[in-house]
Amino acid sequence: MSKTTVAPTPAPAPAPAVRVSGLRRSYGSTVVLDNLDLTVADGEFVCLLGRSGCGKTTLLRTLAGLDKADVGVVDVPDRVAVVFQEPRLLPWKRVGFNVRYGLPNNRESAARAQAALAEVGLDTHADAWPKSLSGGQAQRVALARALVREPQLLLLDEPFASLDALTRITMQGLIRDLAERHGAAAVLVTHDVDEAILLGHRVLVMDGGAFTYEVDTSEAGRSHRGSTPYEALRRDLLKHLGVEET
Amino acid sequence: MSKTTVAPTPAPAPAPAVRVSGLRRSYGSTVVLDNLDLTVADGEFVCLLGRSGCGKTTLLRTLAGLDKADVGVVDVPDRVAVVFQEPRLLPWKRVGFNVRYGLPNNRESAARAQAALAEVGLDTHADAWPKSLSGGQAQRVALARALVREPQLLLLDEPFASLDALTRITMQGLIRDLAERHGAAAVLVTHDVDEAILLGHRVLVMDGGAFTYEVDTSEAGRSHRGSTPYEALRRDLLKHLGVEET
Amino acid sequence: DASPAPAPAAGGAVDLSKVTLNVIDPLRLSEAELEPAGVADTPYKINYITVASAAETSATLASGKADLVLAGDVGFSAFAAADLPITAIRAVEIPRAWCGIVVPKDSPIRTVRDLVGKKIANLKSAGSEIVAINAFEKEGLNYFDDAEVVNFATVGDVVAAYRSGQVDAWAGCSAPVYSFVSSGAARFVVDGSSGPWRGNNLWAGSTAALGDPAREAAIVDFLHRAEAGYEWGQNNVDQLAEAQSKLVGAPAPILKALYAVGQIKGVPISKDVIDGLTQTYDLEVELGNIKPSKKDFSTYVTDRYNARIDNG
Amino acid sequence: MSRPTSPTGTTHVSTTAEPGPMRIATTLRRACVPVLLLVLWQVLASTDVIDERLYSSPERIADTFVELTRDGTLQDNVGVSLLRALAGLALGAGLGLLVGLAAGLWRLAEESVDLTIQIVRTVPVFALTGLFIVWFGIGETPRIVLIASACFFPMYLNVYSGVRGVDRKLLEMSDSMEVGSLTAMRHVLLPGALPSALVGLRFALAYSVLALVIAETINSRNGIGYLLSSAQQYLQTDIIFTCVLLYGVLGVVSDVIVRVLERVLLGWRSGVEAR
Amino acid sequence: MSRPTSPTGTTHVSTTAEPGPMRIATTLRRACVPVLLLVLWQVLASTDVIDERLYSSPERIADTFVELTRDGTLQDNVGVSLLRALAGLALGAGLGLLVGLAAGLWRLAEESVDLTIQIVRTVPVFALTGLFIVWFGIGETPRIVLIASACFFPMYLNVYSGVRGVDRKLLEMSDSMEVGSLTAMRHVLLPGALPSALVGLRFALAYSVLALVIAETINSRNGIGYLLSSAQQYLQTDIIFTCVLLYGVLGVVSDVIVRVLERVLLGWRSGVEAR
Ligand SMILES: Nc1ncnc2c1ncn2[C@@H]1O[C@H](COP(=O)(O)OP(=O)(O)OP(=O)(O)O)[C@@H](O)[C@H]1O
Ligand SMILES: Nc1ncnc2c1ncn2[C@@H]1O[C@H](COP(=O)(O)OP(=O)(O)OP(=O)(O)O)[C@@H](O)[C@H]1O
Ligand SMILES: [Mg+2]
Ligand SMILES: [Mg+2]
Repeated sequence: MSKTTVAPTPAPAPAPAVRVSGLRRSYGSTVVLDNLDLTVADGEFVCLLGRSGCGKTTLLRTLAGLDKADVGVVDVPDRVAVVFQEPRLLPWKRVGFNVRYGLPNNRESAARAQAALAEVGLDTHADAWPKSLSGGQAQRVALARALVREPQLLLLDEPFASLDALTRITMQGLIRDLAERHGAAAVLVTHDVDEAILLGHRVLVMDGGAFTYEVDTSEAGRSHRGSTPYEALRRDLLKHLGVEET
Repeated sequence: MSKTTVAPTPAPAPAPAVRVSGLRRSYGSTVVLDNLDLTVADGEFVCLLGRSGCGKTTLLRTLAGLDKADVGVVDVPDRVAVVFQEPRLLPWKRVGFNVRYGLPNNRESAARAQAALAEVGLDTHADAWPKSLSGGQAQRVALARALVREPQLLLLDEPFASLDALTRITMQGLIRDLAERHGAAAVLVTHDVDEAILLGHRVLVMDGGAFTYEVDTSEAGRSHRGSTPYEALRRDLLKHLGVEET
Repeated sequence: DASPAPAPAAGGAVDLSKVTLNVIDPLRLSEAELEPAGVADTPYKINYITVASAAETSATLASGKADLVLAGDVGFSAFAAADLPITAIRAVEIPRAWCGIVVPKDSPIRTVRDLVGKKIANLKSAGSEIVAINAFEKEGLNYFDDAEVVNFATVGDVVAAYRSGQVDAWAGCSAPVYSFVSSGAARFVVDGSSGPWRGNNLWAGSTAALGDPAREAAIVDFLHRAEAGYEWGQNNVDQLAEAQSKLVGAPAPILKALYAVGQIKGVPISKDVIDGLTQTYDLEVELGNIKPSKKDFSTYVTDRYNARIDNG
Repeated sequence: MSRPTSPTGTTHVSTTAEPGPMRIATTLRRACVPVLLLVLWQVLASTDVIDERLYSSPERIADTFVELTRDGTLQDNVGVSLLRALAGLALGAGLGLLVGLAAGLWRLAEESVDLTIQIVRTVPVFALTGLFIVWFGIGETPRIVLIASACFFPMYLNVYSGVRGVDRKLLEMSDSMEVGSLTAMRHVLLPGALPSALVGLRFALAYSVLALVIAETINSRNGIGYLLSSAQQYLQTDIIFTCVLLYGVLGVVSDVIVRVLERVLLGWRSGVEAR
Repeated sequence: MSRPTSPTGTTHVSTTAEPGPMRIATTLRRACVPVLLLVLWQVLASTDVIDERLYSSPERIADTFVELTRDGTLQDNVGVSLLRALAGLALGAGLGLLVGLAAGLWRLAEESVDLTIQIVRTVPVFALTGLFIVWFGIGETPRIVLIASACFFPMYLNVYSGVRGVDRKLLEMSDSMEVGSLTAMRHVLLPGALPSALVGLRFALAYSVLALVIAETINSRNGIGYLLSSAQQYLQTDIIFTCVLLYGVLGVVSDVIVRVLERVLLGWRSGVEAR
């Protein structure tokens, strides 16, 4: 947790938002992250794909400063917004408060929270208890909570997993807008290859605690489903995830 | 909750596994399920699609006997297995115990639990605490807990939401096998149209507390992705979910 | 006041071997004395019961778990007022100088008049309270109005208040007071020897026990022995102090100082005894501590055992 | 625990919306046992099965109650006692809440105070009134401190355990937002520890009145505790039982207070209802 | 609560794996305050700042302790007291656990017993030893019943509240499996209520020894409570404080017992550690 001025780097003009080097994390004898390096540029949107249990959440938690690395240097901006794999709403606070939690307690925050709720389609639920929300609604509230912040880094752990197709598209748009509006870097974990291609400037595949494949998707994201380059990229990624389509 | 011998039905040869009629459920003034009818035949696999918050989970809970209908008749078999939208593992019991929870406490149960864990790829985690599992791993344990039972009705609420592509394919296979092996009826809630087509004999789209669209997919499931009938069906369903692909 | 009830058959006619006499003796003097006095070879068993408060004593009596109890005059008044099924059959005289008001050695307070407006630590319903009331009255004063009486429920609290200088004086009795007086840390302003208070303790038998010839005989026999014990104690103060000290936990030197002041001895129920007792009873009623029983107080005392106890 | 089953399956039929919780019926059912016990007591006393001198009886208690109320004894004593109890409660439970929160939150705080508290907790302070007198004199202070000391421990222990039991995931969420520790305390830890704190409050409420019996032996001339202990000294059974019944009433009142607090503060936790 | 930050962002550098929890250092830190208090006490007494007759001193207590141990007084009294406490604890806490579970589980049970318990809970039983004598005689029974009655309430209340706080989602899961109510009780409710039950146990442990002070006034000639109350009657300050210290030791012992139980039974809840 100590702060250091790491040995002078041959600094590239825009300092990267995230710089991880030699990161190692193990639980007992199980090594989850093994000498992992990652650099995310300012404004870059990185998507992480990987098998269940391969360490994606662990990496995100380390970036968020919630888990300590065993070995390694982790360098992140100050203002980070996290969307966890579960909604993590305060059950004793109403939805509206959950969204503006942590913001200064004033009119503006309340208005922003209300606006964010409207964006995720839950403006009528501001006064509901979290317990009364459906799974997808709770996830959207967690998204709204990230939206009202102005993070330099967005960490998203499967934020759209329990959303239907239409809502998912809307939410994806909101997140992409948020990242672009603030020039924030983003790391998104997903199991949906299409989503990764659509949102990410870069897609990384994790396996065995390290990145095994990396692909630039800033072009492909703009081509549409069914087009040949898109489908090739998709197949390629799926292959690296162990799925061969017939 | 009272048991009744409902007015003599003009009984069709195989009694349906699930018969819901005139089901109505509201929270306060919000009507979630509105005069809903549903019949699921023995051995039939029904998939539910629908917008976030449209009442899918509420319907499943009612089928499971966990929620009471305001009005209506709900008729289900005795042995029901539920996979909830969250894993719902007992945090104070190890993974192995969680899987065999509720089974008679003997060697055979333990062996079956271990086998089910192996099927979901977690045989090495039998002695782990639920807290130490990743999101997807916990979900797989919940699946294993359903697998060791011999239900007449399987209720699955987005059971594959946080699984990667490969694991998801394996799990889908396991569930389909389970349903077929016991001739169990199944109701599966999902947001993945492909999954619905693949697994379901029939796909229902819910909206505004009622079914708005119903399609037989027993044929389409066997055709493969990219084929014209498959893509047509897919587009059709997506359209009913509000998504028009360009 | 002699009760006309016919005395039941006395002496050898009853079988005492099956009797267990349940005795509440707070000072545990009999326990300490019977053995060394050589009168412990009772033909019946004795079961000494120790209880902490008046409420516990009364519960034990009322539920028939005790046959004989030694109580102070104030305590007995309360028992009578509560109409417990008991009768006092013998008195025990204790040195009246045991109770009084003490002040620190170097205190300017010399007389009762000096106590006016002063804080006096008071243990409720102890003999010392009566001594204090009487002493003030003698001076034409009222204890509760003219002094600032500070009430406590336990001796420990009284001593804490006294020692830490929260009060100017202390109205108390027996060992606690004498531990200060004999060490020179306190002196008496007034003690009970000057007042009308008699300060007798009373042996009271339960109606049930007195109605049962065997237990009645045992009670009579026990009291006779107890008085032999007192007599032995008068002549063997050092030995008594050691033995009692072991039983009740009070330091032996203090007990010796106590017995140096005067002696404990049994006395038959007499008009004097009854008058003294009635005085205390009336005072407690007047103070509002007890509500008088519907029955005449004298019915709770009888002198019909005087001779039998004297003769053993 | 299990749904009704039949060989042919389970059928749930619902025809009308369930009526709202029948508060009055519930209250009646709750009051059933205490009322029955009172009746039984009276019957046993009236038929001389139990000795009224030892056990009093509801009738005699009622008489005493009326009598003591008519001459103002009861009102005076209960009033002054309640003020004392309240002062001690505020002091003790407030401190217990703060220290419990601190110990639950910061390892350093826990390590410095917890063991000391665990030690002091087992010491029979109620038997050490002398020390209170020495330290705090013979005025109102020792009484209130004694009551406070009785209220402190249940609050501390329950709050501490409540804080430790707060879902760590929520704390992480809060941490990741870089909110100050005060905010986290107010919105995450305090509400999370609230169910436990309310249990602590239940105890503290009871102890604040129970401690009166001890506290009001110190230079006291009034109060329900004083009334009880002097009634005991003079074996006034009816007054003793009147005090006991009064304590029972205070028990009901404190139960109602906590229930209302629960309904207001734990509204979000509607899952707590029994089946 | 917040991570170190800098204008240029946050850097976490880790070079070696964190060493395991340093148990010994922690224990030392914990013992710090009590030991310091003891030292302070001794210093104040030695320098005559406080009056040894009122406050005793660690040295005098140690002397008394050695003396009482040498003549066997202490061993005898503590031994018999612990047996009594244990018997009362088993009875009271066991019953509290069962009734608390029942009330938490079944609405009917709750409705029939809860109010009565809330009423009785506020009644100062410790001041009603007379009743115990009337009901249970003057043997060992009233003492043990009195101790049990002190242990019952904290256990009941905490278990009841613990059961109510068990995650309803887990109960639903259990229900959906049609397991029997015994199974659900054993594997869902009991473990879920365990953190609360352990708080209840903490109280019950303390009360079982505290109640000795009262219980051992009933026709008792031995036990630590008897020792304390008779020392009080005759103002033997050193013995009083020796008893107090003994109670402190019992406090430490019961703390250790519950901590060990927590480590064993709540191993799954590693999230409870303070930061
Ligand atoms: N507290 C813990 N103790 C022990 N092992 C743990 C702990 N937390 C995580 N693990 C293990 O670390 C591995 C990585 O977990 P992680 O949550 O990072 O996976 P993930 O990639 O996010 O998986 P998923 O897609 O299923 O969410 C898993 O095998 C998991 O069992
Ligand atoms: N306890 C409750 N109190 C009030 N409203 C509730 C409660 N539970 C659910 N609802 C409401 O009922 C509606 C349906 O909820 P349900 O959980 O069935 O949705 P769902 O179709 O499963 O959605 P999702 O796909 O997001 O899980 C939602 O609008 C939700 O807000
Ligand atoms: Mg994960
Ligand atoms: Mg749902």
